[in-house]
Amino acid sequence: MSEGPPRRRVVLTLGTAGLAAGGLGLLAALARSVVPDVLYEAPRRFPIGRPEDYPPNSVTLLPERRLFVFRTAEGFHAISAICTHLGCNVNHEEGHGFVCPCHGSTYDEDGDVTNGPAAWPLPRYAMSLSRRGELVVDTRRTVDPDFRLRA
Amino acid sequence: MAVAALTPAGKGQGHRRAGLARRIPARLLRTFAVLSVVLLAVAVAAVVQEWRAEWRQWQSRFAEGETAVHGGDGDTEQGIQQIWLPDLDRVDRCTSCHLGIASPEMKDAPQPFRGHSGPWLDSHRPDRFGCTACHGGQGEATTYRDAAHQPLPFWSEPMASRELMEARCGTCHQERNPPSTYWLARGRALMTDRNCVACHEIPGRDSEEVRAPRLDGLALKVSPAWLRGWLADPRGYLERSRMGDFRLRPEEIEALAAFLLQPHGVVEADEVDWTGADPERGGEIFRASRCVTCHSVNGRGGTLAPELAHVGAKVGRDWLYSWIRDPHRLQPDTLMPRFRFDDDQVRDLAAYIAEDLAEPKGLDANQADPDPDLAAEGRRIFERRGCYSCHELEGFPVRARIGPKLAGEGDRIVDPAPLVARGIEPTRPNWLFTKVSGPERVLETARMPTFGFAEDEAAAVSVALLSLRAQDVPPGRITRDPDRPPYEPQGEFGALVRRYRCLSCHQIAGTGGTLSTVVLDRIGSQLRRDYIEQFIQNPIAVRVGLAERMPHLNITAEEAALLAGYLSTVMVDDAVEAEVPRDAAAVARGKELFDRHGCQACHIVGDSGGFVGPDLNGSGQRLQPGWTVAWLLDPERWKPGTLQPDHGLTREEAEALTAYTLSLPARKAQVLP
Amino acid sequence: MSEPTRGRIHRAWRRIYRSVFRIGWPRTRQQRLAAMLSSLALHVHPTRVRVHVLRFSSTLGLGLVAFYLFLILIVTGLALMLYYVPHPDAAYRSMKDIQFAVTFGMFLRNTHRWAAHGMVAVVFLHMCRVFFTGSYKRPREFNWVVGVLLLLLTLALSFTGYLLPWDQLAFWAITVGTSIVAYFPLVGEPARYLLLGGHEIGQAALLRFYVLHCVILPLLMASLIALHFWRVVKDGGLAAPPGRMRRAPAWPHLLFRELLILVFVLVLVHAAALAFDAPLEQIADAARTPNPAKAPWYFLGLQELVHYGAILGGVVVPTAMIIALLVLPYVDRRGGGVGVWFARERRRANTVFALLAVVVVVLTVIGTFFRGPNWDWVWPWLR
Amino acid sequence: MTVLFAVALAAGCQRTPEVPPVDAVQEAFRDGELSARESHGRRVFAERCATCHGAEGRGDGQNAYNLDPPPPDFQESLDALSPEDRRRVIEGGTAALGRSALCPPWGRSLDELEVEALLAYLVVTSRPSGDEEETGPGRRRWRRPR
Repeated sequence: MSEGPPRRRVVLTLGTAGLAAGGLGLLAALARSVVPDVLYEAPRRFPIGRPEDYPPNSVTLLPERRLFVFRTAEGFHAISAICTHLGCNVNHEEGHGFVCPCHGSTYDEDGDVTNGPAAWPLPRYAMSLSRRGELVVDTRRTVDPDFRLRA
Repeated sequence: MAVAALTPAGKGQGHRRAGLARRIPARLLRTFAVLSVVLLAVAVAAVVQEWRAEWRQWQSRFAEGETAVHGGDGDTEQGIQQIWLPDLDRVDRCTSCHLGIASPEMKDAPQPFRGHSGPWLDSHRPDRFGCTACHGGQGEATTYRDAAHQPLPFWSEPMASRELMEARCGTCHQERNPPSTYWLARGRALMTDRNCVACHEIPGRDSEEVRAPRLDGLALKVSPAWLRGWLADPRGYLERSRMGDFRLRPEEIEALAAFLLQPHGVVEADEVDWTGADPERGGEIFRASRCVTCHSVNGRGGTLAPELAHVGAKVGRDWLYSWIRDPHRLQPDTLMPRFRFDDDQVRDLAAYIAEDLAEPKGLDANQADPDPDLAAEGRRIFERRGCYSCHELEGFPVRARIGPKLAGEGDRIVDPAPLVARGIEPTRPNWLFTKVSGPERVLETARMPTFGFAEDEAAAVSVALLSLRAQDVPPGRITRDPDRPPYEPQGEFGALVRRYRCLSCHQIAGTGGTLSTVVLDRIGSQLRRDYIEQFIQNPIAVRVGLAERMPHLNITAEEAALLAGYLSTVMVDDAVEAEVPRDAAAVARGKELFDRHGCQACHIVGDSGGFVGPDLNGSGQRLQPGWTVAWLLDPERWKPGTLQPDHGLTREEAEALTAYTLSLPARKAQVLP
Repeated sequence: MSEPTRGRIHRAWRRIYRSVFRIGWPRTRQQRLAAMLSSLALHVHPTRVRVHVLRFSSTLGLGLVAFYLFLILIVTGLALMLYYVPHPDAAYRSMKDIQFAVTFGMFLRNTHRWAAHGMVAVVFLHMCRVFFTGSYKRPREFNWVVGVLLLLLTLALSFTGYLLPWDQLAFWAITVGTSIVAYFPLVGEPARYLLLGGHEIGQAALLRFYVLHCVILPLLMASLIALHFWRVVKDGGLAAPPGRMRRAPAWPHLLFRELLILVFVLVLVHAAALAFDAPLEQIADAARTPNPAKAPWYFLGLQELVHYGAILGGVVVPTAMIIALLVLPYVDRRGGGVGVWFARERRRANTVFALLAVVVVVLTVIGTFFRGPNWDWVWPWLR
Repeated sequence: MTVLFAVALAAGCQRTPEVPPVDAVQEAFRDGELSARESHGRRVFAERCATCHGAEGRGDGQNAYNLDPPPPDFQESLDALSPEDRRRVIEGGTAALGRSALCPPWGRSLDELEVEALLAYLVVTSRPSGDEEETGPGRRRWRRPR
């Protein structure tokens, strides 16, 4: 027992610190493992067919993708069909915009809220044209209301 | 002593902070400190290990510069990439490292960033097909080793070589061979040729069965000595024998021959009067009828029918007479047409073949009564080896299928022992290869015969077998023609087609042989009716260089008119126009185009030109103009792999060329006497 | 911030803190005793322990190591449950996901696997320790019985977990294992039927093993562990030889040593997880038996016995051993030698037990390393 | 000592020097020394080119007699053409280089892979025949996937 208490305290502190850091590291690893890295879901960037599949001046609902595809004189744009209030599917009424059947939220043709409990406009997703000439929607990226894809 | 430090501790209040440190023995404190630091090190090591995962390193390298060098868009996603194909039950994470795979501009980048070569991704979109469905390997893996780029323990599907990948094409492409597969197509053709479906059930190939000669009345046909020799070594008699070597022991051969030479079935021999037989005239008939289109003599000639040089050792002239007179009576399934010969012609021909052509070897006297015990033993061998799978014989079922079903053959886990013993890597392809090369090499008591495949042939068959996988391919993924019944020609036309066995060489609606390059489906749009009628009666070769020429069947004028009428009215393609404008200006322009494109390099016009394509003199009497235009515009459409190049002509150019070609006069010597 | 406000916040914080930790960080001996009693986690400890049992050499800390391993198994097991799918079509794929596409997934699985194997070994060693120190004697007879049940539960937990990866190793180990079960006369077949939920190892068996492994057995285990610990205290603490009654406060002497062992276990298990990957063979294939098909290693002694005689090795010997272990404390009633390693008074009992333990170990080693295809004898170094 | 020696001997006998196992099917795929792409090219060549150029590219095909200028012997002439020009001839015919129209354009009949394969095989045909030491730096040996 040659060491005095101060030396021992250093050793103890070192041990405690090492344990705390190591333990926290292991816990962090555990916590990170809970975050999924791959998803068994439909991809969020997906092709939706060729431009000529959509008649001019039309609104097409893709029910599986919960998405409205607009083709206007200016080009293509895509608006989500998921009500921003509580996630029901909205219906499109020609000339009146979108109506949510669940809680009565209404949106105009651009997806902006006109009435009801919804707080945010319907998201408008980025669209592009693939090398193969297919329309591609990317639901991870939203775009301005005036976005139009010329194809 | 650890406990010694306990007692003096904790008396006063003055050492609050130092309390713990003072009470616990220093040795334990030190151990604690060391262990804690080691724990921290372990935790750090775990994080570093994860952080330095291969795919992360590749992704950062890709982001850093590979794209800048090779011109990719660099807009890649972070994290493990996954292509999930629920219907194939596959998850492919290959794109986590192969980041440039879909970018053509990355074609020359080093791996793993290289863009995919070839046109395949256009037809097989990665998001719909993934990677491992074609390439093999472990799609779930995120390291080079675990992805099974090289064989990996506990993973049965290492990445396939270029050749073995063709097997994976065949899993979905079940009916037709996809373009740019060579081994698969060859393997499938070999499997059809060796009649694998006779013994094995093969998905999608059931209709391909070929019948081998019927064995009823064999005693009247062949000599016992020949039969024994044949059973011992089929390839010794006929090099390209479709029948395999059953590796029979001499006593088995004796027994089987005794059984086969028993009188089976009701076969009556024709009574022939051989006086006045003229082999010389028979030889003339033999040549004029072009028997060598199908038969070979001393290895020269067609491969569709048996070699005739040694046939004298096998059959007698009496049987030959019966055979030539009406082959269909003896072998209802034979490919041989019933030529329209009179009895004298048949006699002379038989005499020529049996005496002049083949070395005349007298047939052994038929054994009157083969030993019944021996014959019974032979019967057992006949049954056990499934001979009746291919050969019909009275009293036996038509189809045996004694072999195992081949569905799932490509997936089967194999016994490595025989391969290891031979110093061969015990992989599934190698096992199949060894088995196909010689079944006794993997199982000494195998019933399957040795088909005498050359090495590359065995490899091709292995590829075809590997394509047969146990896991069901989702129906939407299979490219299989709708089950189409074989074409059955009807009525009078049908009777003639059967008599003359047109479908032994020609194809109609996908049914028939491939010896002739002339597909009959659209022959009416292609050729003029009067030409067809004339050609059938007196076939002349349009392509001088071609060895196979249509045999001279002695078809009568009435029959020819009927056939030509049917072909010209029914066998037409509506997409082909009937007539195209042909004026003098077009002819002149056509001549110019003809010279510019060097057509004469392959076609004869006048007295000069190549023998590669058909002689074009007098083609106006032969070809329909609409067809000629359609052909020139897109030859590959009508005949894939043709030697006619696609010059990329405009319609106007094709019409002009047609006008010129069809205006060429016939040569005088063109019609054979 | 004004002084009064700060004071108010400080007092409020103190109130909350005190509501959770009644005693706070103990400074005095009194407080330390009170802390031990008032904390849920600590109150299973006595406030003061005999100095003898604090010595590492008297217990080797084996029981505690087993407990820590159990905790590690619970934590890692819960994380693995988030990704594991107990269905034959998906189980193997989900193992691959854990291996390749879950951050730290492989590390987690390795930790779980090595902790599980370690626990089987440690529990067995713990039992040996208890026997060789005579710690099962009155009044601790019943706790020995609980301990034997815990050993069986540990084996059952490890065995049920073995099937879950649904690879060849798992499938055939469980096939062999459950076949040994079926040897038991009368009850064997029905027990196997119940265990597998059918006649063969398939969807039902996988689900049953999953529920047993993740819910039923851990709950039983936790309950019995609680009982085991509680009885340790109620039976007068860990066994120690009579006479030397010197005691020391559990805080900090016992607690620090417990912490030390915890760090030691954490280091060992996680280092093993870093260094060695848990095996995952080909997907389970009922049509293809590996040669040899082996049970999990801790049953290979049993499999080796079954090799000599199915009924004798599979039924008589194991049943006799379990019964012997259960009744042992009630049969061996002679006093003396408690708390002392290999006490002279207990030489005969210790020799017999040691012999049996050696037989078990030797059989297991033979089954694990010296048995090749067709259960033929092989020399592992010549392989 | 003797025992040790015996044990060592026994161990030595068990481990016979191992010959690496042969990947038999891959060996069988090999067309001589040709790579997969080269043998693909050889097949395309046999189908489309050999009639004039001859099976080995010696300019001795059965239709060669008929051609003026005659098809060249690749062994002598191929090096004069850059890889880009070879591709241009295959796809657009000799006319693409402003020469005769005798070698027709195959660009519309062959797909990209077949052209690549042909180009690879052309290099093989231009190699001097009978030269055994031909595995120089320019020669890519067929690598067996292992």
